[in-house]
Amino acid sequence: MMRYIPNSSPTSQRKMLRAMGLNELEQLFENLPDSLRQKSPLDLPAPLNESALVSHFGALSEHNANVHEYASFLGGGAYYHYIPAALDHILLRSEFYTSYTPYQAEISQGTLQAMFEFQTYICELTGMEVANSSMYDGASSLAEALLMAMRVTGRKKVAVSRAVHPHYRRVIETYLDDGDKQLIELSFTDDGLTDLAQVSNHRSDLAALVLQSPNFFGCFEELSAAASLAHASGALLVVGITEPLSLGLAKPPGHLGADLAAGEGQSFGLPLSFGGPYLGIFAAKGEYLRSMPGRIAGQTCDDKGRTGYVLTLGTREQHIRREQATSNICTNQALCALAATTYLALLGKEGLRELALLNLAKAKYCRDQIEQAPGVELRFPTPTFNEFVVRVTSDLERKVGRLLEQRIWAGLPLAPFYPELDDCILVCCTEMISQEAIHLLVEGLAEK
Amino acid sequence: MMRYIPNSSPTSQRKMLRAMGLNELEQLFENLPDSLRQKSPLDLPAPLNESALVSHFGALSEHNANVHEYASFLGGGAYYHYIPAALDHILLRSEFYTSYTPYQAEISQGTLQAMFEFQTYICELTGMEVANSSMYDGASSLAEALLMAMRVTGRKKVAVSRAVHPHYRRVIETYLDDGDKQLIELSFTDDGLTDLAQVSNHRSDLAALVLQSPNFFGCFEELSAAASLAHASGALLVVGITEPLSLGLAKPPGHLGADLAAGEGQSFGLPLSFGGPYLGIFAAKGEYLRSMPGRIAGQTCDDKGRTGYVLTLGTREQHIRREQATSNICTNQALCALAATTYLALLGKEGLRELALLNLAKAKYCRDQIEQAPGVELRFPTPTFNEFVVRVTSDLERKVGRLLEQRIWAGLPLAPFYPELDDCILVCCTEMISQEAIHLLVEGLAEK
Amino acid sequence: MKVIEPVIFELGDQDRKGYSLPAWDVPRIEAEDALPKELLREPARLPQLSETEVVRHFIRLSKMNYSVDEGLYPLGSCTMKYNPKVNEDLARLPGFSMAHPWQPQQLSQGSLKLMHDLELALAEITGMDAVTLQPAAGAQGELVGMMMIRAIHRDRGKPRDKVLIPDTAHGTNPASCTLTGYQAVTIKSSPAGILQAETVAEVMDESVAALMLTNPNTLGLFESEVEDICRAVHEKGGLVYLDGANLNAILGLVSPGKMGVDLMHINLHKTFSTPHGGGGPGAGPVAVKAELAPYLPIPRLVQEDGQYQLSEDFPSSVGRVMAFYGNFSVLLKAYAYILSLGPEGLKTISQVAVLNANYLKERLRKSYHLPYPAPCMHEFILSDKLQLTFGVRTRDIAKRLMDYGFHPPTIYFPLVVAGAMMIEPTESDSFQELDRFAQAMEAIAREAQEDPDLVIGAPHSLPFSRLDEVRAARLPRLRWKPEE
Amino acid sequence: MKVIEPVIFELGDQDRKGYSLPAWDVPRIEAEDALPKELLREPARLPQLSETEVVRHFIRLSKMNYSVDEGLYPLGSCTMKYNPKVNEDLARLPGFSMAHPWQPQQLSQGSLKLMHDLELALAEITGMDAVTLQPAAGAQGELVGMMMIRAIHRDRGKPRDKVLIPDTAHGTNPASCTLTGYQAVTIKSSPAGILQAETVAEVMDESVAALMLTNPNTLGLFESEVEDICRAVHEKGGLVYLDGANLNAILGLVSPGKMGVDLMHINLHKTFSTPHGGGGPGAGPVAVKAELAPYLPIPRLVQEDGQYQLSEDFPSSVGRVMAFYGNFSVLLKAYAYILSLGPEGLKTISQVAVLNANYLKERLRKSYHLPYPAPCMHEFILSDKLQLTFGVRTRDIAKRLMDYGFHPPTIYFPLVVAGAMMIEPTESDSFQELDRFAQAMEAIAREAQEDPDLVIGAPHSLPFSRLDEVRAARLPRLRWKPEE
Ligand SMILES: Cc1ncc(COP(=O)(O)O)c(C=O)c1O
Ligand SMILES: Cc1ncc(COP(=O)(O)O)c(C=O)c1O
Repeated sequence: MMRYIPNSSPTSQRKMLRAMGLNELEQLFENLPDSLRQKSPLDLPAPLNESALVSHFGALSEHNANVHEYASFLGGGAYYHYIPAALDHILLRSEFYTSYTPYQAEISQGTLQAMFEFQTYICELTGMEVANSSMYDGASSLAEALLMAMRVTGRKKVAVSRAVHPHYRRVIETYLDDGDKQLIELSFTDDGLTDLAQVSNHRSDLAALVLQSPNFFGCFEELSAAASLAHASGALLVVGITEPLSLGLAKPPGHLGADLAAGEGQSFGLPLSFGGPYLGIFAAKGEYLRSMPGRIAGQTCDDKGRTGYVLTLGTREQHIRREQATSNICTNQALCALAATTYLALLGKEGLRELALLNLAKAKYCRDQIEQAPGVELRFPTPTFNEFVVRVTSDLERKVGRLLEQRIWAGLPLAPFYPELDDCILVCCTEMISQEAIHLLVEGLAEK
Repeated sequence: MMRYIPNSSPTSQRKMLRAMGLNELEQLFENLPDSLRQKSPLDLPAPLNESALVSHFGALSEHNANVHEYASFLGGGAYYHYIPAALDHILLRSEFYTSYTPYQAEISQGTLQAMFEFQTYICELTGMEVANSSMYDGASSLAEALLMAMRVTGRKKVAVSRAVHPHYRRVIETYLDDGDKQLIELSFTDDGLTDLAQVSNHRSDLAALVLQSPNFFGCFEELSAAASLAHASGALLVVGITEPLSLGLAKPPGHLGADLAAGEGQSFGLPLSFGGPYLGIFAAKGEYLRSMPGRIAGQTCDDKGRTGYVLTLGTREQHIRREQATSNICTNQALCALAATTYLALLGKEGLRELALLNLAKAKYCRDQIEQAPGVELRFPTPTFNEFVVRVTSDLERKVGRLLEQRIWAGLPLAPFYPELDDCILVCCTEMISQEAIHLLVEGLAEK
Repeated sequence: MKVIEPVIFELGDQDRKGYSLPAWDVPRIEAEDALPKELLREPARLPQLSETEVVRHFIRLSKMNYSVDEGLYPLGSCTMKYNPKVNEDLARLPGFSMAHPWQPQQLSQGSLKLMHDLELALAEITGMDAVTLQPAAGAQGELVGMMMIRAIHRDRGKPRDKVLIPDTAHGTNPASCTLTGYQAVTIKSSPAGILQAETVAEVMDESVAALMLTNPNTLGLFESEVEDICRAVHEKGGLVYLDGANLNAILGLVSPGKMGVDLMHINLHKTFSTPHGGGGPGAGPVAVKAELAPYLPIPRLVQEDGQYQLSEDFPSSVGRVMAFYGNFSVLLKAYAYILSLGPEGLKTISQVAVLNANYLKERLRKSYHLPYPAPCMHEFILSDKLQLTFGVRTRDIAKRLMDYGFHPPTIYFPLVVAGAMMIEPTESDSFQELDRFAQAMEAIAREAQEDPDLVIGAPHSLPFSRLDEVRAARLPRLRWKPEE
Repeated sequence: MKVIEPVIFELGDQDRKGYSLPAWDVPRIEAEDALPKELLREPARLPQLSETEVVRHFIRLSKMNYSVDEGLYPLGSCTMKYNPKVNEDLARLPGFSMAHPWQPQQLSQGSLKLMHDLELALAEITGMDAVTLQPAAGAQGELVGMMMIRAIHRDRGKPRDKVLIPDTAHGTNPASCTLTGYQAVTIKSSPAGILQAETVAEVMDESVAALMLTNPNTLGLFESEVEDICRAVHEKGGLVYLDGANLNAILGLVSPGKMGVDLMHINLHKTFSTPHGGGGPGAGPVAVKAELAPYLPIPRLVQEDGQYQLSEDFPSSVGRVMAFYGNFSVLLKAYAYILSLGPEGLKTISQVAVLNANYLKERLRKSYHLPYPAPCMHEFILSDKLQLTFGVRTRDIAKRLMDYGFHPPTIYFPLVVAGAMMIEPTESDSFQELDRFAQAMEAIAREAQEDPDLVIGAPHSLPFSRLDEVRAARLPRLRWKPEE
């Protein structure tokens, strides 16, 4: 008798078997080859009762530190923003979290309308014309954008900036590695920006030029210039995003010539949750609609003209087109998209701007402090949003270690990703960082 | 602009005032006498943003200890039982917690049917014929039961056992104190049971004999005998309950001659929550139905014979009968009753019995340990459920203090309530107490 | 075709299981090993369901309810406002929800400070001097208030036996009098819908212990003679009790303390946004002037050397009305609400509540009879006078509103208006939501004229048509029984 | 009369506010103070709503959805089982939900241990040797699997270009092949609905990199020739990928490891009860035999001196497919589920899932055509063959089920059955719920005969009749626009 399995009760099973003219459960499994049978019980821990389970997970969770306990200057693709309490109450509606992909539209209008709203939010924010209803995460979304650029252009080569998030680049590599596709890396200048000059070397056969803005160093890339370059070569400009909150202030990719925008939506109401589930965002110019991966909700009506929503353009997708689909994606991150929709609904136009401004102000304050302190400097002079690279002239590791003891995560050391920046850390200041923490950070990093 | 108040936005207000032909909000308040006006702003803390609010309450909550951090042998009317996780998910359904009393039946069937189910559970558990849908808490419910007994019998005197929860007795006193009603106390014997012999002194004019079972000392009272005595005097037997889980094993008041049963339902899925909200239970013999206080749901049907539920017998209640109502109760503890209904639904027949047995076993184990240890003893020899009184021959206070340092709440010292038991504590063992904690407790209380 | 959900007692099956209990770490026993046989029962006949079935049952039930989170819930006198979600989360912090009422007070300082600060805040908001948080609801607040009145008259050596109550008062007012042994004497309000000081003065004498006043009253009108009324009562040695159920109209605008009232209750589940929960739990703190403070229920919160404590050392106290300290987590939510809003926010609540009510009133008076056309406070009364011509009554209008996706207003109360519809939109509703409601009301007014049977037969779109309340009372079926 | 909820962009009003941001403790700036003008945008045109309106909007939307918590959700291949509530709570513990992916690994030992233990558990359940938890869903698991197959063939020095896929396979299988540059070659299953080893042997040659097999397959049948099939593939140097979407049928009963397959994915959002969330997030761990372990994605979990660590030091790895470590909180819920059930519980899941499916099948075959009458595993296929006589099609039956309060089954899949209805009840449904569903299906079968138009015109009881999918695709309106 298990509490999740009503018919695990012997009484119920007897009734059911009798109705089927059977005597015992085993009769249903007679066709399973004996050679494949699991003979001994699975070697797994004995079941925990609910109270013990809660204690066990409580204990595990306490073996983790968290951003409540530490002042965290960590960003790098995962941002600690305040999540309004109302949001989780929406996500905990059974109707949202225990339903499936809305294939049966009439009985799934809640999910469908929310998807339609999400797509609209993404279009408004990115300045693009169409958006899908989610991808797995920022990295895989960007990788799929490159595959799409190749489909659209019929070309096999993409140029990816080294200032794109290193993990995203690693994912792109993995997705592109079929022996046929070619990936070239564009280095960055001492301004922390992609060196676009290199693009001209690949004029004739580039499918896409790929920048991230703000890039991994927090710097805003020169997207307009990049767009001109890309388009002049017949390539698409693909813009990656890791911190979408920047779109509360910064001109969006769609207004700067981007053809595809793809990236991460975690900042919009998703908990850090040790890296996932997050939210892949995917948007494009309208002309590329039918090459897009992922599910899309569309408005339609019933025979009485009443507006409703359905999944549409399914001929792009695996369940209809199988090997000719634009992607293999099926289950995506729908509930995360709902979280983002709710988050954006709560913030609204002014809220989003104000929050972005607050992030900008905290980061500016921290930058200003850094600039004035001895032994630390801003590595790149370029404007940034809420993240930036700090060079620490000596003893970086020891200082970071000492800050850790003070319950401060000083930022992300860049050495593992950029050997040439081995004296640098990537520092992120969101609205959750206090002025006091900034002072402690700068003091801890500065020369004594 | 406040996030809970849509029309606090100036734009919205302008539109509305214009529609009413007004220019400013103040015009709506012209009839408020100037002399009553609040001239200066209220002297309250400036508003906290949501994140600061969460931090503030987090900090406050950490100035409290709790039963997760301490091994708690505290009972005495509030019991630490495990609450299945599913329960709170039900309570957080907007439809349940943000709706009002179901006066409009057709649009409130969820609440009404749950009330009907709750009443059935209470009848089944108490062995009584009718139950209402909740009272404020155990103490006030018991007090109302005495008022009802007086209405039913036309008598003004009640005999209340000193083995009834001391706070309940204090509440009864308060409710009865109109100069007209008389309260007499029955002492308890050295068995920890109410001395029923005294009842005979009040034969002719008793409205009710009031016992609690298990009583405050955890002892099962002799209800059958009490019923005979009460009935012989034309009085009602009113049985108070603080630990309803005992009904998972023990013969219920309704099977032992009780006329009214009233008490606390907190054990059924309500968090300790520093004492409230809890759940007043109220049940009676069928013949007294129309004298009962509180809301009652009843089954009925619509004009097509479809079964549905309504609030019924409203002619007992204040909103219909005003000064002739059986009580003044209006808002009660509906959501707590829903919690109890869900809890009992999850446990079911076997679960309730098994849980009661586990409590009994833990308490028995602890009793056995006490009996074998030097310098501690069971104060009363009578059978108990999950609570019992322990006498500590010396140094009670110091020992309790030392256990506190070991993160153990040793039980409730009885001195404040029973001077004659000033070397005693009331010890409660629920399913949440580990064997190890029992050992530590006994060790800490015993003579070294 | 929506399926009707069976009573839970008809669900499940033998030996199904919805629970998962903590493990036995002590020797397993049978009941007989610890208890004498004659104490033991046959197991109660409870149904046995899996967790899955239990969850589905209650989710299905929930879907048969309307709620504030869905839309306007215009129940007059009930203040069905939005219940902020963050407050639900705060109440669930283990430091609060897992705190035992008997645990050492020095280890409960967070809860005690919270209660202390809430008392201060409520005193400030009401302009009164001292507060008890113990009463579990407004009606219990009234009870405590009446007990205190009884106690002070006793102490003055002149017990009295009557309490004056205006004809617009809520039913709990007279019922609370009866509970405390007072005789409730109804007094008439004026044709304008308010109580006149004159009327009070006429009946006021030394047998009258108190007047219970609701301000704004249940017609949504401000009792503008309140000062004179209080004076008239006080002159004869009586006290004035304010039923604060309608406090949502005057937060930060009018100070009850200045009205002259001596004591009052506050419904935290109305004005301070704690959820109604389908009928509770609520909380009904009582605020009093200094003179009455000694009579407040015990335990009371005191502060000593920076430590908060609960003290019973108040010999004049009326005593205790709850086993512990009241509905603590409800108090907590109300306090969180006050801290979220701040002084300006509280004032805005009332301003907008009044704005919303007047906006709706001005629109609906075109379709319905408005017995009291004066500017209203947070609520107003319509009647079915116009619709009666077509045989359509208030109840019909109420039921028809359900078809339009709204909860009906409070109906047939207050008693002074025949066929009353008491409409309180609260500050939580946007003007769009008010417009949606007004459109529904207007459509029903048209239907009443053009197709009265449509309204009289409502509701039409729910799983039920009108449920038979008379039958329910005549043949009470108050619990499920096997094979009836 | 149920109101249609407007698009959120049509709600709210200028300067309304649904947020409450942390305070400014640094000097206030304007954007221009920190960023050059040409970088700045016009504010995005987002609607402005109060929290109240936002909550009501989404609550109203939620009410237009059907969900597992309401009842049977018999979507074949989707395993719509009950999602235990306790797991939702566990995922929200701050130690998990507030953990940053870049925080020091020595301060993340709880999460890492959990992932480690889950890997072990999944390896044991599947009978495989090593596991990656990184893929975000089944399809990404397939992708990773295909990448690993590509990598091992490369390392063997003989890249291949084809992958065999039975005609019953899910669409993600061929799509995953294309994504990895493989040509998908469809092979036919037998009239009995299973794949024959013979068929495989015939097409198998050295150009074939792998076979993708689903077992039990999407017809709900166990691929009883799986051992011979694997042998045939292996003989020619190919690998066998198992699509583990239907693992719910064989937990603790059959070991995929013994079948001979080389690698497989597991859909945690199916078999291991993590909520589907309206289409995700899920998780698609991949389990492999030892030979393939070096190719697993990085980072991989390693244990050193009792410390858990994420290591990238696996030179043969196919690389990374997610920015961090996969959908962590989904993993957490699956692990909690495994711990709650234990070895016996997992086995019971599959036993009861199969029992439930057969129970329903035996009953429904009396009213519907059952193309494969053999005992089924966790799901079975019906078709509309009998109803077609009356002009009633599978889609009509599906829509009519909504009127009976049920979600329809998966329809028109698998492709090998014309008018397929793919019914998977899962172990979460009681026999009463199965009976309710069967009654609805039987009633529809009767209606199809007696009143076909009723079925063809369904649904009738929802706020919409059938929504026009063709129109949606022809005139795509994929975002809200002002005054269109
Ligand atoms: C005017 C008035 N007074 C008193 C009460 C009683 O309050 P409670 O329901 O909290 O006991 C109510 C509640 O309905 C009311 O509206
Ligand atoms: C048989 C089968 N394979 C693969 C998948 C793809 O899994 P996912 O949706 O997790 O990507 C599904 C899911 O629908 C499926 O049913």
